[in-house]
Amino acid sequence: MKSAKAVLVIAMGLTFAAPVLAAPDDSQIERGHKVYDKWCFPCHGTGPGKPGTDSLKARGQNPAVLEERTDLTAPAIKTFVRHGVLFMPMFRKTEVSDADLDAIAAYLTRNNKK
Amino acid sequence: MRVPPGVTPKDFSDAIKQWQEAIGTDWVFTSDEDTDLYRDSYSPFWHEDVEPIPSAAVAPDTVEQVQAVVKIANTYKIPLWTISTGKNLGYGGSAPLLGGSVVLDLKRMDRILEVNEKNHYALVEPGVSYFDLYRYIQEKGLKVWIDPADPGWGSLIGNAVDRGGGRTPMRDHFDAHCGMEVVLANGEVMRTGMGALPGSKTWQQYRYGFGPYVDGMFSQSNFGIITKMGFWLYPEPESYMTGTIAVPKHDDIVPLVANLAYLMNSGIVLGTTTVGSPLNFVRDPALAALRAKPGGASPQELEQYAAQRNLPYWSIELPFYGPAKVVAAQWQYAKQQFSAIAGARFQDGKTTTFPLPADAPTQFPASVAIGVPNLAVFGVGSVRSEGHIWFSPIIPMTGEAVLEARSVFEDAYREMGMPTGPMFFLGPSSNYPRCFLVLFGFPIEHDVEKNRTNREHFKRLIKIAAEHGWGEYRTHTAFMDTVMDAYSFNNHALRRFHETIKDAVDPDGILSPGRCGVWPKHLRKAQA
Amino acid sequence: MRIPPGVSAKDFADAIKQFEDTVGKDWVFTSDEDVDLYRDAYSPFWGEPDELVASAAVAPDGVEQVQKVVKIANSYKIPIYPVSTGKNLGYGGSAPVYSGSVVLDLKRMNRILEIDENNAYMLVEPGVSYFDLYRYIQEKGLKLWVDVPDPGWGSPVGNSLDRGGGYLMPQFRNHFDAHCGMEVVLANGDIMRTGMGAMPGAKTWQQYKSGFGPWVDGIFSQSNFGVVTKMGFWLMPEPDSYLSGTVVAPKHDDLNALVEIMTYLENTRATNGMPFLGSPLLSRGLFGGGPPPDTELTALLAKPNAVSSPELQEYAEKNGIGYWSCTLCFYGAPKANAANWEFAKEKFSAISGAKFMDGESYKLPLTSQQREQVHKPQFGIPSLAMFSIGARSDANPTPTNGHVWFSPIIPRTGDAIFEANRVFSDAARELGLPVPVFSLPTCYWERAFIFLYGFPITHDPETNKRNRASFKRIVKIATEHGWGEYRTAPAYQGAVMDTYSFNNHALLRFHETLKDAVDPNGILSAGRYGIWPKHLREAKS
Amino acid sequence: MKTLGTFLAVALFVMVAAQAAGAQERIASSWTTSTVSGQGQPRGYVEYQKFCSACHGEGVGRPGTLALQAKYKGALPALLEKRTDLTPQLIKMYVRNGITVMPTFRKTEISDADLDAIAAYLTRNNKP
Repeated sequence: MKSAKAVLVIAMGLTFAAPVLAAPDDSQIERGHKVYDKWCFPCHGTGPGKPGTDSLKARGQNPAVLEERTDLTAPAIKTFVRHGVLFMPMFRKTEVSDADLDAIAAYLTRNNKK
Repeated sequence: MRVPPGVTPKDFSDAIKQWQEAIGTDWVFTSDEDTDLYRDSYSPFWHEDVEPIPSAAVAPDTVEQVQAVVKIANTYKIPLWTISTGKNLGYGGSAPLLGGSVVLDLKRMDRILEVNEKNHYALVEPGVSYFDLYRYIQEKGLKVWIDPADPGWGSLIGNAVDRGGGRTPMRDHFDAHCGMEVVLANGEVMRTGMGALPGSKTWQQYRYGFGPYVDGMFSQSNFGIITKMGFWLYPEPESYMTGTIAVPKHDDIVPLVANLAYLMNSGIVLGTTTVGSPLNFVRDPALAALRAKPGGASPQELEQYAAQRNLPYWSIELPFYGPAKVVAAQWQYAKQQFSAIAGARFQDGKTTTFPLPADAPTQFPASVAIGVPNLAVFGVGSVRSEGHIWFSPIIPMTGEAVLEARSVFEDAYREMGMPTGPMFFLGPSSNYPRCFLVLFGFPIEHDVEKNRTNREHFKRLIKIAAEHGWGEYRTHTAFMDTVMDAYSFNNHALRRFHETIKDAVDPDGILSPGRCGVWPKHLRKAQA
Repeated sequence: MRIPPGVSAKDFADAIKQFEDTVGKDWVFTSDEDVDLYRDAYSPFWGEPDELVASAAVAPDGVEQVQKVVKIANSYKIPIYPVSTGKNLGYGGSAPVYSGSVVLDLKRMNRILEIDENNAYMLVEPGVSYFDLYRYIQEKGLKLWVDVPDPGWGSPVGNSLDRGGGYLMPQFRNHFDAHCGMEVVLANGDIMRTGMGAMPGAKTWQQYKSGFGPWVDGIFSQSNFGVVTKMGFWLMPEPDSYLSGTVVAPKHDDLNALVEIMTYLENTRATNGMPFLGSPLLSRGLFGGGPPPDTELTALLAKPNAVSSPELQEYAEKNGIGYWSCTLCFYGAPKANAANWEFAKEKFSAISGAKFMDGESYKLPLTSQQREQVHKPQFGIPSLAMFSIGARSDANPTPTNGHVWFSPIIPRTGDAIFEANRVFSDAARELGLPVPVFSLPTCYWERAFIFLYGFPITHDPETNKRNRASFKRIVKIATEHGWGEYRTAPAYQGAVMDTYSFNNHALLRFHETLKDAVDPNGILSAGRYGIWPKHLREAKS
Repeated sequence: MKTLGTFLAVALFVMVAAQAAGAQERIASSWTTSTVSGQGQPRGYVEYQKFCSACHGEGVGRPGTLALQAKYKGALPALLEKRTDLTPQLIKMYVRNGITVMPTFRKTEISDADLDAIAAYLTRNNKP
């Protein structure tokens, strides 16, 4: 049984062991932004009625909006998207393809310190 | 005594005997004199051998009796043709489609089981007519409206199951139903929607229940016998008013209909309205002459004629239902919308407030628009013809479609040597919320040759309409096969699906064979 | 690789091969990693052996591909389970009812085939989501609204086939009602069009629903008789303005009159938006507004059957807090909206002591700023705000892993509301569930009420097990009072269909007759809404 | 196609009536209320109101009255209730066989007993 906790722990582990990534090119970041707006923003965006953002805020996550984070890693992002966590469901490849997911990761990690 | 096709006289008389035991001798009709009463008074086959005439009629009074009758028919494989009030004249009346069928006459089941004034619904049996329910509501002084079909003696159930339409906000009669009780071909009784839940409290308040929604299958079909049906009623509104819009130019019909569609789709106009041309009501030799010349009058000429006499080219009368201040505001808004059409003129109709005083008149030609049943529609042809049948295609709710349909059918009429004239059809009318219904009346004669020609013309019109993507919403039993044939997408996939269902739910094919083009297996080959 | 029940490994491998030839290797998913993406994220069986899971998934991109896939499945008798967007979380998501089925994922079929602005209709494929539509309509600047359910990532086709609902005018709120015309792939791979669509070149497929002859559309909703590949819908023209107003009734016993008048207003269309019932007294500090309950009120509410106690009535009067409220919404011309609200006030004035509050008033379209303030679905704007339910928030530090809905239909009367509250509170006590002070139903369906209770989903099998038992028990209790579910999660579809048992389950037996006729091999969505194909019915009994 | 011509003319007439006449005229132009109060009335009268008056009653939109007006041109009353020359046999013949657009009526609609009562009512004023 894959419990959400297990998923979280894995995710954290990965977060700390963030590998250095080659700088993604702008076109991929741009694509990532589009896909993010379509698939992630409705829950993780700014403004009222965004359960993802609210949930992270309530957990004391700061910033709570994913786009403002600089500590996310591609593997962590992919883990959450493909496994879900709490009330966040996993997403199928007919919804977010692997390529789209790479782009999202590129977008969300664009400001990470090198 | 007539005998149903494929049934031995011995079996038939046994069945008759069992029916008599089940429902009483008085209610099993076998003499020619009695069964002739079930002939279609408006049959396009008068005096022809092919006229489908029933072999007998049985009239049960309860669901249990219906079940018994059906079980007996099943044992002897006797075709039953079910009717409610049998008064859908022009679409088949009380006569079967397959000659020799036994008519299952449900007129005696005329109980009004419930009328709920607070949640605005009724539960009735098939024999209940619009007149019956209207009277009941009047006598009880309930503040709810029914939505009558044009013929007030029709049955709520029969008309809804034929998918007939009316004029008030509840005018799509099948759409307004909520919950059914059905006797199946094996004699079992089934309830749909929330009624499938024993002791349900919402049979007439939520139509879908749980799982597949099967009600639609029992409309325009022969999959079961409906013995109870619920209907949503319109609560008596505070008032009703009409407003007329008239526009000067031929091409104005396009924005005219576009605005009408907007108002209907927005729920601002909730009733039936008809696009008419006041020019068609003018009896003036000059206009007649203009029309008589070869090729008829051109739109420009008619526009000129109209302009000179300050007549509009097109007009529609909008009905509004609700609080007096609201209908006034809605009409004012409508006027704003239509003012975009240059030269548009408006005429305020009278506001009628409800309840009407007890001694007030409740019978006038448009009374169905305020929920009062009548028979005015039979004024059609009542002076001379022997009845009528309706050719009734559905066309898009656009001005372009109205003009196209008009010219297509005008050409067809000429080609077939039928008189057209300015008003050779009724409508287009919005009896259904998103489209137009056009009605072409065909007279019934007691002249075999004329009827034969008319039948050919009728079938030709069905084909011509189909070539333009227009289908009939309903038709007389004589043309059901032809119309269903026109719904032929992917090699008649839909009809083949109906046949699959028919064979599954009525393996012996005893229920209304041929209704709406659906035949049981053993008769299908005969048809093909 | 997982294998569907009753299928040999060899046959399955062959079928997979043919699926791949049909839709391309990329779109046939067989690895555990990929297939796990089809698990029901809100499964009440999460992680248990009984969890309903897929053996594989196939994602065609066109009707022809769907036909081929279905034919292949039919020839190998492989159970398949179509999903549109598979996002009806709380009602099953993308997991099959019959564990081991191959999910037929239609998400890639996301074409908006037609939107007609003048006649206000559209024709779409199953993969089109409410977000997709909203974006498309905004980009094109069309003056049309789509009636959206709470989860904006759902699909019009999927949601209407599940008979979901939204928030606009009654004629659009019931999503199955608002559909017009279908294209269906049958179990034999044959393709069929319903309504006017059965006529080649039909001009009114999306303008007249029932065509000619038996109207079959309904049997493809909440069922497993075919795969719907296209569906038409009637849309709401963007109104000129929006107005809302609230009436507050002072007394406990006013609820009946409040509901009766509200119902009259809606059934005459004097109000054409979705009405909302509330209670300033019982939800003080929350939706009810005002400060949080003081100690006296808290104490009063803690008592059993507090809501109907004279003490509470006294408290309400003493503090001038209304017992019940009803908020009406109006779409249309400003003057008509105002006149309707005036008329509503007149009618509600029959309740002595009724107070009125004018609500939001917007000229439409909304400004981008207004768009963020409003309850989006009431303006045809898709959102995911509803998923805050059970989510971690300042109010709820212990988030769930999702929810399933218990959603009974009850009569539209005040008495029914009181009775349902008594019955469900007693049930909650009996089952050791949290007992709500009072619940008010919603008005999705124009002539009835519906209660919505979210059962939390955890990742603890013991808790889920208890919740499952409670759920089934409460379904039975509802049935004993004549209240039925309008929809339910796959885990409970059999149990709910069992309650629709008039005349020894005549309706279910009728469904089974249809099922055996139109899908003799029983390959389509076996078990969906309690309908099993012959061979599995026999296996079960 | 002479009949069709006439038929169309009539259809046209109905349209004129329905379209041209305003709601006001419509209301003014008739009086009958279609609810039946049976109290104290002979059975034949009640059955007549129930089955016949919608077509053969007074007021506009009564096809039967309209047709008889056109047929007799005033030589005989267009209203059946004003006739004194009808015989039970004749009445029964029309009810069971119909005439032009008037359909036949089945015994599940009008029983033989009801028909006798209607005949008695319509012949009440006949000279002996």
